[in-house]
Amino acid sequence: MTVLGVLVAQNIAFGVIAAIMVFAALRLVTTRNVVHAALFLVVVLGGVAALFLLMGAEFVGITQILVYIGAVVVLFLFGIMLTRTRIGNEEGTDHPRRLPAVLAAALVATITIYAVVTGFGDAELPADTRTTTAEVADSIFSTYIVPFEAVSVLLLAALIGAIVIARRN
Amino acid sequence: MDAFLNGWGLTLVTFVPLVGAALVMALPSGRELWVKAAALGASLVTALFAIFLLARFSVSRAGELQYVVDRSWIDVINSRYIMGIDGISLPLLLLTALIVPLCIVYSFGHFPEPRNPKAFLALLLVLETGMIGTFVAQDLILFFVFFEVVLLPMYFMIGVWGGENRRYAAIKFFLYTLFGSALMLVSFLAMFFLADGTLAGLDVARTFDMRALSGGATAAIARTSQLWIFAGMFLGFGIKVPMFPFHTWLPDAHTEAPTVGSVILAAVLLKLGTYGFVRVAVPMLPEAAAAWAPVIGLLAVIGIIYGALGCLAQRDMKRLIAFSSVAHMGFVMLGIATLTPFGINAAVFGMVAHGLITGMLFFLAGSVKDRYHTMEMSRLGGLLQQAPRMGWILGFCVMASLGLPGLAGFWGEFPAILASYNPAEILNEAVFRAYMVIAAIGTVLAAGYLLWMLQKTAFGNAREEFADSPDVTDATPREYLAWAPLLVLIVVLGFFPRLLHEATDPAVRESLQVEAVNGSPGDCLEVERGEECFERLRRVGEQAGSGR
Amino acid sequence: MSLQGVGVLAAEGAAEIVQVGGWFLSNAWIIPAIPAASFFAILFFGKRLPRGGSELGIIAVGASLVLALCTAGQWISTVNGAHGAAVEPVVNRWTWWVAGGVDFTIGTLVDGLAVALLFVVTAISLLVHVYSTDYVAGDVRYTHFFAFLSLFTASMLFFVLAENTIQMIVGWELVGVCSFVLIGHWWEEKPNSDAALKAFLTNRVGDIGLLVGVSVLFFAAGGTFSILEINTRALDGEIGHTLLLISALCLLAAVISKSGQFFLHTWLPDAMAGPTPVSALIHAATMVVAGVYLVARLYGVFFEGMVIAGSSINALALIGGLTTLVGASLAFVQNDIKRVLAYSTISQLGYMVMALGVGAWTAAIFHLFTHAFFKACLFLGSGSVSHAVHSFDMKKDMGGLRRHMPHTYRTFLIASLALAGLPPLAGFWSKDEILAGTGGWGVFGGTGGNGAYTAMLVMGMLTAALTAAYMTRCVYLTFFGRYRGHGHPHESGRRITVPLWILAVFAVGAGWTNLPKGFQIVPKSWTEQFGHYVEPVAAEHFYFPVIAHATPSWTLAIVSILVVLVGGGLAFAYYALVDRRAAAGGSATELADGPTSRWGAARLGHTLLVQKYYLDHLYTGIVAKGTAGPVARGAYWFNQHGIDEVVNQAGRKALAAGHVVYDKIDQKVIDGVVNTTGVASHGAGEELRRMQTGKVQQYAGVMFVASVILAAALILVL
Amino acid sequence: MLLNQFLILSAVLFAIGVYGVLARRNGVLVLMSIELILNAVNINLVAFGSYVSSISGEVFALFIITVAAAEVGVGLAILLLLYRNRQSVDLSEADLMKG
Repeated sequence: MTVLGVLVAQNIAFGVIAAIMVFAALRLVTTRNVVHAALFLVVVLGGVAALFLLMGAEFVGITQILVYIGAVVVLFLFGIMLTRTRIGNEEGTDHPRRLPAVLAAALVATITIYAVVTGFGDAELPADTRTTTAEVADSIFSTYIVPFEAVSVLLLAALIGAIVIARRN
Repeated sequence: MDAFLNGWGLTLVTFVPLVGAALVMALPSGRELWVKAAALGASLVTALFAIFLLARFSVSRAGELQYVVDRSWIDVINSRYIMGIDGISLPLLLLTALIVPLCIVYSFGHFPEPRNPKAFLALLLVLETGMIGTFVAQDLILFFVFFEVVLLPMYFMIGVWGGENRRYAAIKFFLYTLFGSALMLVSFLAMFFLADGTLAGLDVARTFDMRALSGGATAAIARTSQLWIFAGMFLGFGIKVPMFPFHTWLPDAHTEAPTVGSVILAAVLLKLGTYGFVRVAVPMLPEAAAAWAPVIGLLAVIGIIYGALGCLAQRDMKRLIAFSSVAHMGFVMLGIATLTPFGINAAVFGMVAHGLITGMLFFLAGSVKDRYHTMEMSRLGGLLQQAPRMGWILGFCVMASLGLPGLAGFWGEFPAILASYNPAEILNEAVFRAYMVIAAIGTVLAAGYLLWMLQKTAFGNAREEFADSPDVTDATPREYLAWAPLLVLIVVLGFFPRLLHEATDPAVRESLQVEAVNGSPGDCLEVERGEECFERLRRVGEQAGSGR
Repeated sequence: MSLQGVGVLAAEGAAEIVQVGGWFLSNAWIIPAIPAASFFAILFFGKRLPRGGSELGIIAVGASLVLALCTAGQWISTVNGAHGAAVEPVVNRWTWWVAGGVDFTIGTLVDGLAVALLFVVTAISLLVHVYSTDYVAGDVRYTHFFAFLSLFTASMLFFVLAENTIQMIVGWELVGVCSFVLIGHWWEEKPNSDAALKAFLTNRVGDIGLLVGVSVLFFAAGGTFSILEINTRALDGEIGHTLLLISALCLLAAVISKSGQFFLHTWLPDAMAGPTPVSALIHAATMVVAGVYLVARLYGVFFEGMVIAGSSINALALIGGLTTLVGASLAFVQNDIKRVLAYSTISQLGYMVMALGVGAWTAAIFHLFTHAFFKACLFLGSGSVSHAVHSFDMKKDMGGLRRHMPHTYRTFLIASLALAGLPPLAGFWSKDEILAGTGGWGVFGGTGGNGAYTAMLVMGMLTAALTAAYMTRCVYLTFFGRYRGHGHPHESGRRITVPLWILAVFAVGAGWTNLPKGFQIVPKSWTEQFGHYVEPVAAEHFYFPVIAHATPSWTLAIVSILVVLVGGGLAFAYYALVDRRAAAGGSATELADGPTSRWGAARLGHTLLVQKYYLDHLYTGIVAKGTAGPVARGAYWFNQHGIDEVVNQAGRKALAAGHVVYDKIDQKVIDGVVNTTGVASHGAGEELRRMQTGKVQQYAGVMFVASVILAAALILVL
Repeated sequence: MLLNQFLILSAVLFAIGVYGVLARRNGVLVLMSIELILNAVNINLVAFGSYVSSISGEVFALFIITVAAAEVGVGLAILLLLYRNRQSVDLSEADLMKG
């Protein structure tokens, strides 16, 4: 395939992924079934992972799948079950008045899109954006070593915190 | 001495109160006397420094900044620790340094519930630092910081020591002014990014230096952007002033605030807004100021009439005085809106006069409340009979407030009216003449509500319910001590307005006529078709910029 | 204050204009300074003095009178020395303050007009001071009363000597505030403080005109407040006619309110609530003549602005003419003796304004001069009467007092006749000069005048008849018939009667200072002395216009005397009839079958008069109550429910938003400052806790929106 | 590929997430919406990182994934506690902080 061909393929792939993601995201925030929502979340997160791969960020994409789909969504499902939310359609998942929320979201979208469009016009991504895991590792363990340690501590704290909070008495 | 003052004077006068506040808090709360002495001492030391500054202030050079300190501060954003005072700042600095000790003296006997003098006095001193800092700062970020520092102590003062509805009033005050300052900060940032400091002789393009920004650096900003930036500042300062229709926080805040809080609010805090106009908005963006001036003038005269009508509808004495501030600040804003040196001089005078007179009226209202435990005018009456000296002082202040010639109020009011007959050339004369007539009508209404208040509270026989009340006494020595300087100043400034004008006049002219690399934008105000003049300056500025 | 310059006015026609100096003329500032000083002295030390401060006031005003006399003498000798040439007024000027390129000066301006007023004010004030020592003796606020009498006098003198329009404003307002204090002297009673408020507020309404007019004149005259320069430029045609007309009309509004001219005169009768000596001072010398003086001072502006020369009607003359009639007609239905006099003052002030309006400047000032004495005499006389009968009601509590109070009666009668305008008393000469000055008297022969103001002549004549009639009624009800009050009235003491007699002497003789030119009975050098010294001689580039002088006519004089006699006679005949009926047991004050009871039209007219043309209803009921009531309440309602509701609605959402802010600041501040302030922080925390609405998502929503708006602002501006 | 297509997609997802946060009453669903927002930000970071050819964008995305995991953990723990105490995860009922 020519370079052009690659680009076309990438663009088509992006279009498909984006469409699926937006659809899933919309269903995610509108469905009345909590478990469905979790599954739509899986779709969106998967889409994001796909986008990462598309942008050449392999390691991040893989991590995304492992952590999110593998851990976070499972956590959500546990949460749904533990809180014994009814599985299936139910009332009361949404506020009765949603217009302010729509307006707020529309406002956010308008401003950000406006800013992005005026700010970056038709800037192209470089043709080859692939990065290797090794580069990521280098960066994390040299430049970003301190934030990395901090995040580790944060995770530990969150772990303990979650246990302390959720523990009976 | 001079070298010391030049290097340290302004820093000391700004931060001595803060040190005092720390000291007050460090003292054990059981020792109330120590606490009071420390607070009074700190404010007196501040006043002493202010007096030194006054004594060594060169009136003949009042147009320039004096005692300038310029140190690096936040290098990342080119914000520097710059302080300095000129003829506009000096009177306001002195006013602040005077009012705070008086407030402390006054509050000695009148700590409102829940007392706690330690916290109260500490807050008062923090407040003083904020106010003085605002008047001496010459860097926008520094200015903004001090401007905001003022909010908090005031918020707590209203929220903790206030009246029944204090919660609502405090939060309204806080949110309203914070909202304004947010927009103001955006404006400051916009100026930082858009102005070109090299036009004003700086090494760097992006700057918060107020001297540079009012000295031509803003000529690089396109007209539309200027208008937006001014609009942001207009909201920020206009809310603080407060201008109609952003005034609704004021009556609530005043009504609920403790006496001392009201006094400071009226005497100094409102001036932060008008000072902002005089110091920041107008000199930095004369072009936008000219475009906005008719709107400012309109809101000012609406405020004059509207505030007066609001007063007439009040039943609460303190709320009436609060509303009268809206009307009086309308005169100040009208003076500023004319964009002439004469009008702005009138405005500065009006600021000081209003500070003295309305501050005094709030003191009196507080003392009346201490005695009668109510502010309902229908229940008051006969003050002249029960406390004749206080009654006379009230009458005197009413007369001063309604603009009696020979007292300070008149010289803020009439010159503003006079100035609006002949605004800067760039402005529409007919519009401002209409404003003049409306403002003149406002003086009648002012006389109406003030005298009505006087009649309700001071005249007539003492009410039965208070006739034998042991609380109702004439003014106490402590009250005299707190009031006398204000009363004397009201008279002195009424007779010798030049005391103030000698300092302010050169400074006001200077602020409008700064010579920049590309000519003086202030001159364009006095040109019939000023927009073209500004445009020409901008082109010159661009050339100067590109030639670099 | 630095001395800037002395007596400088560019005099192009220097050949004709004589410049003068003289210690008293150039140091005239001392005259108001003395009573001003005495005000402070009395206020602070008065109570400790044996006579409660009154002696200080009398000494101060007496000293001012002496100085005023010396000034007058020096002025007279100067004018004599000028041999008919124009005399430059003596101007002393200091820079008061400077701002934005505008110089505010302060100084004195002494010319014939100022000198005349100085004398009137100090003389009347001195007599009133002396009189008051008896009249308000024992009053709770005796000292304050004298302090403010001093200030009142000082303010008026300051106003009279004003060199520029700013000073005039200052003096004008100070006079107003003194009248407020003095009218409301007995503020325990609500009506008194109401009257004081009304006086002050009505004056404030006119002050709009003054402030605007002065501003317009300042810029129209090229940036000067100087009275002389404004006048000179107005007369030299350097100021456009429209601007002059606008400023003249604005100033006229001020005159209307201050001098109690028609449609804003209603405060004046109410001002009778003040102590009688104050009324005398207000009506004769200080307050109300300020308006007339303003017109006379800025006559160049009015003369050109109103086109006085050569027309037959203008706003000034019309307002004055209407006022004479309105005042005189209302004086008829008053039962309160002071109110009769108050309306008579309104009517007489109307004469003065009308005279100024028709160009009879000297006649106006002359009438001001004579009127001051006989009106002061009348007021003080009425005070003496009320002192004796403890009331002001002529119908209920007076009558037949001529036997009990011979001195009061005689002086009152003399002053009444002077007011009515019978020769050879003072009022006759001045009134006649005004009537002649209208120039609308072709039928009576004679020449001169500035225009053909026939309507003004008719109004003046009518008023002359009415004046004679109501004063007859007043004198009759007070001093004739039988006594209707309680107790045994007796003559007042010397401190009251001596001033009365002095004033009565002036009421007789003041008119002789300006006998008309054609009056051949006396030597020619005796005629028009007042005008000679007071009226400036016109010159090129001068501050005073060239005005035409009417030559007096015998016919006119005789007709006016006849009119007065008819008016007075009719009233006298009516009361003679009443007297006869009263002897037969009828009412002693009115006819049972008088015209009002017989003719509906007359009754209607009577009601109209009793209701004061309903003007008070209009002002108090509709304008004042309307502003203070519905309009103010409406505005306030709008404030609370319009603007504030928007704020509150925004606030309710924003309260939540504020939370995000609060939580941050709160955390920092509580940790940093307030935690350590013990109770304070506890209280604050208590407050803050209650501010939480608890709806997390609301906070979030507002936070999103707020941050987006901030972002938008940054994006759009940058 | 245009930089903008990623940025706009991210903006849309962000806005949808905002809607979810504001409109949902069920705590679990709100948490999911927050995840949506965080992922939108991640897209942004990686896209910008590619654009300027810097590795930092990816590193930041990794950090955010980590923090998000922690957040979900703690968030769900709080919801569990809430449920245990009130038998409901309806956020509109959880207004104990109301003054």
